[in-house]
Amino acid sequence: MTSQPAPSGAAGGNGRRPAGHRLLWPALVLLALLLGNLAFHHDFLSVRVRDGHLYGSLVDILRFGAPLVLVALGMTLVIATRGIDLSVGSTVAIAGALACGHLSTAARPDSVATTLTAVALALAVALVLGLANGLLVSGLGVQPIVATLILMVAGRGVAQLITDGQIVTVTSAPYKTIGGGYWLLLPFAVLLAAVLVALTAFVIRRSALGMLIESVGGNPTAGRLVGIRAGGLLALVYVFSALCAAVAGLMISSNVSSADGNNAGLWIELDAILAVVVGGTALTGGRFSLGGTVLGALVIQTLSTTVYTLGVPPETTLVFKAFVVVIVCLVQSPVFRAKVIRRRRATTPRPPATAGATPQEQEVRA
Amino acid sequence: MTPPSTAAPTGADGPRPVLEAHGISKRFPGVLALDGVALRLFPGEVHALMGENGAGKSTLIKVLTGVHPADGGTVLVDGRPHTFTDPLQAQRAGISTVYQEVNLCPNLSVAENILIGREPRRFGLIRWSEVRQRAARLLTELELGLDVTGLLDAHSLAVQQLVAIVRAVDVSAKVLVLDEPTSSLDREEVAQLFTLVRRLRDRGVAILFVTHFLDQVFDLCDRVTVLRGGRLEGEYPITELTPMTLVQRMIGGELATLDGLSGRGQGEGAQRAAAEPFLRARGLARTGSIEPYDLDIHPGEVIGLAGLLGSGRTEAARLLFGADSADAGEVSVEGRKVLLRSPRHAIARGIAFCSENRKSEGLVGELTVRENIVLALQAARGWTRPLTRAKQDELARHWIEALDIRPAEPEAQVRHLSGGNQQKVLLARWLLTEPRLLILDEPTRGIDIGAKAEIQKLVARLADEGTAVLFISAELEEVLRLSHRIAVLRDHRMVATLANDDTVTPERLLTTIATGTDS
Amino acid sequence: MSTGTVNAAARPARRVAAVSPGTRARVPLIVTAVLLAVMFAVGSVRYDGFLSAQVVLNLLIDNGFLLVVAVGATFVILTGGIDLSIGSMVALSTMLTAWLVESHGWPLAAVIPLVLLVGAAGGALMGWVIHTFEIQPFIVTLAGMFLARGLCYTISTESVTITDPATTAVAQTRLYGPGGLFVSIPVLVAVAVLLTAFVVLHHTRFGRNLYALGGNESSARLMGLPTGTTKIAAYGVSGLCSALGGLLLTFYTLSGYALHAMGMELDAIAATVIGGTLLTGGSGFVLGTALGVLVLGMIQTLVNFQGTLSSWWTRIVIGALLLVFIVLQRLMGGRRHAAR
Amino acid sequence: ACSTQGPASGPAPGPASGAKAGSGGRITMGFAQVGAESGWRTANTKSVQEAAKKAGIELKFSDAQQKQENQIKAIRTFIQQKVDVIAFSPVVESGWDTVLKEAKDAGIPVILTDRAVDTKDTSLYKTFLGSDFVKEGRSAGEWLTAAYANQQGPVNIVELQGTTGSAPANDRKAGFADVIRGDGRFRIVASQSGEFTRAKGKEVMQAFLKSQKDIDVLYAHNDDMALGAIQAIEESGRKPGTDIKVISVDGIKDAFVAMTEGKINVVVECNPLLGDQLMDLAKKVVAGESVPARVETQEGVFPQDKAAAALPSRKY
Ligand SMILES: Nc1ncnc2c1ncn2[C@@H]1O[C@H](COP(=O)(O)OP(=O)(O)OP(=O)(O)O)[C@@H](O)[C@H]1O
Ligand SMILES: Nc1ncnc2c1ncn2[C@@H]1O[C@H](COP(=O)(O)OP(=O)(O)OP(=O)(O)O)[C@@H](O)[C@H]1O
Ligand SMILES: [Mg+2]
Ligand SMILES: [Mg+2]
Repeated sequence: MTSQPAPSGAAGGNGRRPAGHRLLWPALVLLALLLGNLAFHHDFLSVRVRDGHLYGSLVDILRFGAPLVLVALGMTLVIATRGIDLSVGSTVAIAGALACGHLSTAARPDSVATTLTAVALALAVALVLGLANGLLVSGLGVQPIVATLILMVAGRGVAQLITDGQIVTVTSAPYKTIGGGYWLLLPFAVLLAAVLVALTAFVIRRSALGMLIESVGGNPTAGRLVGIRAGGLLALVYVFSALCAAVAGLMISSNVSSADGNNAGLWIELDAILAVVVGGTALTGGRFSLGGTVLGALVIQTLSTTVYTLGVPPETTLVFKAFVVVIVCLVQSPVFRAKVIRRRRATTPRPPATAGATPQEQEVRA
Repeated sequence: MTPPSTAAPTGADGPRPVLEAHGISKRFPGVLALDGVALRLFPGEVHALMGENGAGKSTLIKVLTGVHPADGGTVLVDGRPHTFTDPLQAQRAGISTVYQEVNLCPNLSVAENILIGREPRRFGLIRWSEVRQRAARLLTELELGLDVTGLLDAHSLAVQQLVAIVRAVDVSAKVLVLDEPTSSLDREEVAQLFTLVRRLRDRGVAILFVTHFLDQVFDLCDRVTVLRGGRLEGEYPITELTPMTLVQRMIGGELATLDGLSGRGQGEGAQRAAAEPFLRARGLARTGSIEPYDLDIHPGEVIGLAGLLGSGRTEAARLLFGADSADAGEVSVEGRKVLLRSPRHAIARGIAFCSENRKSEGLVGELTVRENIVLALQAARGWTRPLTRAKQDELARHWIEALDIRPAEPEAQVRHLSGGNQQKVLLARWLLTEPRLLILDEPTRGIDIGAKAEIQKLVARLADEGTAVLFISAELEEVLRLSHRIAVLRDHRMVATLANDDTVTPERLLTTIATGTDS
Repeated sequence: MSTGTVNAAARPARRVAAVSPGTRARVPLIVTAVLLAVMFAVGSVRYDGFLSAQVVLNLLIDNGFLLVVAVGATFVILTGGIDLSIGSMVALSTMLTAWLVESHGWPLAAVIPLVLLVGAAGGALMGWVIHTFEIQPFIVTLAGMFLARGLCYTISTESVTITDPATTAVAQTRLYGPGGLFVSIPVLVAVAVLLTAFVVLHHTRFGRNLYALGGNESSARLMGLPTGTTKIAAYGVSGLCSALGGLLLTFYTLSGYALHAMGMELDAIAATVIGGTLLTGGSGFVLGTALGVLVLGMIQTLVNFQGTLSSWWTRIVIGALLLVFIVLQRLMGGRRHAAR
Repeated sequence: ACSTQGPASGPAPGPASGAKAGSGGRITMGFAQVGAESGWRTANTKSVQEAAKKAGIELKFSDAQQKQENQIKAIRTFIQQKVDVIAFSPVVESGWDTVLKEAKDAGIPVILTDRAVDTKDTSLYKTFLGSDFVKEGRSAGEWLTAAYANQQGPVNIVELQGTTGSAPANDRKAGFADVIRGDGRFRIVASQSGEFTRAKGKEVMQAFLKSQKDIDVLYAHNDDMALGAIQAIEESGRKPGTDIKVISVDGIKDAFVAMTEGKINVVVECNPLLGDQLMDLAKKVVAGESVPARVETQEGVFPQDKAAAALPSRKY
């Protein structure tokens, strides 16, 4: 599974195009995982049309990965500002609970209007939650991990308070569409996530937001001295993260037509952070890559699907995941690659004096 | 002025070099930073390493001391080949280094920064009282009376630089490498440093010294190695060079002269001061950092801030930019009272501040040169009004050319630039915001002589076009040459404001700085 | 350059602020301690049986293992890293201990060093990978987290009860003091660990190197400090503390179980950060970590004494108390150490 | 001075037995719940709270959020508060000796609910009230063997396990496996953890449906996973209950609804409503009366045909 297929085209060249280079390794990892599956199940990559929509493992990966992609999207921006948002899991639960709570008590849960109200309600509350996080971090200067830990703990309680600790089941066709429906052959959730990612990327890179966020994350003091309104920017990323989480929460609850205050989005923050990191964004803030994050999220979802498809017993699932994660991060490490290459080359001449821990900066960010 | 001729002979039968390097090459992606460079250091000599910004001086030092692996070449210490892969190994082999940017830990105390890694211990436990005493003693060698238990962070860059030097000097080393140690020191500190360096030289230590100040080279050094564009230009005994020939070796051509700039204050200054001030500060103060001061800055006027290291120049300037908030006094801009609560407010009123500390307060290392250049302008416009990529490229290219930033690659990461070029990027950032008042804190720090002249001319031109400039520099000559008026600070108090006319000589200025009164 | 006219003695050392920097840095610590006392006072007024020394001691008895692992987390966080494998490592050492003692009849005296070794080696291995291949600690320790938890399952998915008399004796020994107050042996271990950590962090070169590394890694390297070994050792210490915490938890529950200590890494990190350590590294006190652990424990105790909260209100109240605490801590402690 | 054995001094609590109903004869009960990890658990909590109110018992409730440490802490605070009786649903079977001994020393009787604890010293608790997860697994298996009594093999079964390592998952798996082991026709072709949730149940089932050619039976360790899996089956174009038989455990209302729609074939009940029984026991225990060492809750097996009749009376 670690065999790296030859990079298509000249993408693996001299690394002059930064963005392309950074996406290369997560993409290769994803490809390797998919091919690994193919080895075990020959129709793993096959996609058929059934009942007027696409059907197949790839579609599943995209569909179940969509919420993770969204949460990771918001997380990327937060991490770019040197922050971290632990509360996304709770926000996922709250959003689902609110929407389902509203639908289950509404007179006509099947109407589009009611569904839209439910969605709006969830998003509005998420906005408030994000703002609360943002204010704690930027206004009071609380360390992001504690600030969001508060909501992480309390939020799940709130979600359960809304659902009264029960699983709220709803029957609403329009609502079901968000996470479980199809549109133009494709799962609606996938389209929604794709649109949101594209929109975010467009806004971030076309406006100056991306640059300002990277400056604030890369060197906060410098950011202040050039007059960036860091407070507003911080609040904005936490609000965005919460909104992304809320949409993800709607997808998750819609997919199973029910809201589970306790389990919805459990540990999704860890997966999201992992996706961001696998995608090549450093937890220390600064430069971020939205494309990398999307790939990272898909890698993680593919990994779960692989576990189910290969029939890895539940007791060894974690060991299996651990090995994959180790391999993924080794392959992604430029230093590791450099050392492996050097070792291979070193077979002819005498081995050079140990290269030690030389900062291969030029390759990390080249 | 002529140093005692302890210079090592270069003959074959002379003493063996303590450090010798041959054919050193180092390639970074896109740049061949070093191309077959050689260097010899003899015991008991002070050896200058000269070259323009980006010539490869710092890279050579980093390769020699194991920070970067070399792509080719050999390093001999005491005649035996060595390959360092870690600064620690170089240190153990007797090479002690002060790197160009201050590389200390801001979160530790001054004493710790000096002694960490070799603290005196008993039963494995650090003896803190001895650490403090030893650190204080070492600092007094440079006549620096600091509270050694305070965090390093609280001190100005110049003080940090001195601390770094003290740290390096304390190691009983065979080789001491100093990469632009004097870039933000004033005369007094430089003189003290030189005394120390001479003492070490007389003890037989080999000293490698990088600077852009020619007079310092002729004052202190015995031999010179000149780099140009990553190649070795040559190695000369100092006696064979004149300042003019040295510069020619460095840049490979003639230097544009600075004549015509000097003495600009006369007459004209008074005229400019008569106009309505752009900025008026009254009783501006901040407890613990600067006592109340008054200052008027007129459009088209250059005001120099003079003072000793730590006299409060930076801190006075930061108040005008809202970088620190004042706790007394008031500021009015163009006659209207304003509250400078944050840099944003100041920028909105046309004030720009170019920090002395480019590494921690200025540049965003991970971003590109282009992004760093347009950052302030973009921040002022807000995120909703982005500069188009084409516009950014245009601005970046313009300023790269105007300030001769090398490599002339807008997409290079700024942290990979040489120190002097980074400084130029920072300048470009603020110049392009077209400020009404430009505060320059040590703008020529680490910049080579050619570029320094360019920047001084630029400041003069800006003033002629009506920009007010507040100019802070540790180099008195520079302040005298550019300013219309000079405000003198001493001990965190503004003690005098002099109109820069014929009567202001360096001696008079020095006396004012030293005594706090204008005689 | 011979104008040495200015006498440096004319520039005496200035005091920047009225209080010394050392004191200023400890203000958050003092604030935290005061708030903790206030919480205890409020509890005493509100609840019967709260105002007793045993409540305080129970805080130690019930949180001793958390204290130990949080101390380990402090080492790593001071370097600017993070260790997510803590909880799983704790679970793994409960499992290993129970399995070796119960199923293989190993003597406890042999198992303890082995488990500690496994923890320290595991931590050091992660540190080595992080350092050598320059991979972000988050992923490496996450892999460690998966691996350790996975190994638990491969040992057994069921919990293993310990009936071994030696272990039981250690676990159930109560050290009685005056007034019928008691503590358990793990409490003493935890306090000893805390004091050792304090000495190591503040009075040894290793400890200071940790701070330097967290302050600025590349500077630390250029200063000629052994950054590699320091980093590896920091993760080693964290692993060791996790293993020790696991042993204490084993005594606490007299069992090994794969699902033990779920999410304990978050508790440990939270305690560290609440105690005033910056997640970005280079600044913090291990004694603050101890206070952080006590704060978390105190909140739990208050909620337990309240006894009328439904499950979700429990969570909300814990969150709310945390919020109040953090906000007060910030407001009273000043904003000098603003989050970065 | 410290002594290492026994309570040497101080206010030693009274003897272990005898009614000492607190002020005004009102009994105080400390109840340490596992958490609120599922609808089932919430129903269980509600039942206890309501029954306590009805029985006039003052309830000190604590939620451990699925952590044994928290439960132990809660029991310690109950002891500190000198409650009359302690009841709790252990998160895990092992590791209770120390704290239960403390309770015993303090003279507070203990009742276990829902799950038993693994201890040699049965004097540490008065009685156990709850269900038997292994038996539930067996019931599920027995229903399966009966349903396929006259049919040819092989019967391909996929299993959705609960949270790996949790007691219900371990026991329901073991009980089920025990019964079908003897019969060569039954083969468990895939078995994964669905973590007791609908979302995971659906996700895992999706993958099963793609990786397994033939699936005849789905055995889910709880209703939520079964309900999620049903959606996946429907989306794949197959009919749950017909094309793939569905066996589930717990008996929540949604599962009964699904059964009436023919989507689930059988539900093995696991009854969370043991509040009244618990209060009765508590009163007896506090009064010093003798109680049986083990009280099982009333639970049934509901095949499809009984679902419609039972649905209106489902309370959770
Ligand atoms: N880590 C790096 N990655 C890429 N390029 C680098 C790196 N470090 C240095 N360079 C390049 O190498 C060249 C030499 O830089 P160096 O810092 O040695 O110059 P210098 O002579 O010290 O200049 P200055 O006087 O400005 O300090 C420059 O072109 C610089 O951009
Ligand atoms: N000799 C000294 N003794 C004690 N503290 C000093 C000394 N020099 C500087 N400091 C401290 O450094 C801090 C920074 O001073 P400031 O930035 O105003 O200096 P400056 O006038 O800009 O000089 P420079 O930038 O050359 O250091 C001051 O708060 C001061 O306390
Ligand atoms: Mg340089
Ligand atoms: Mg200054």
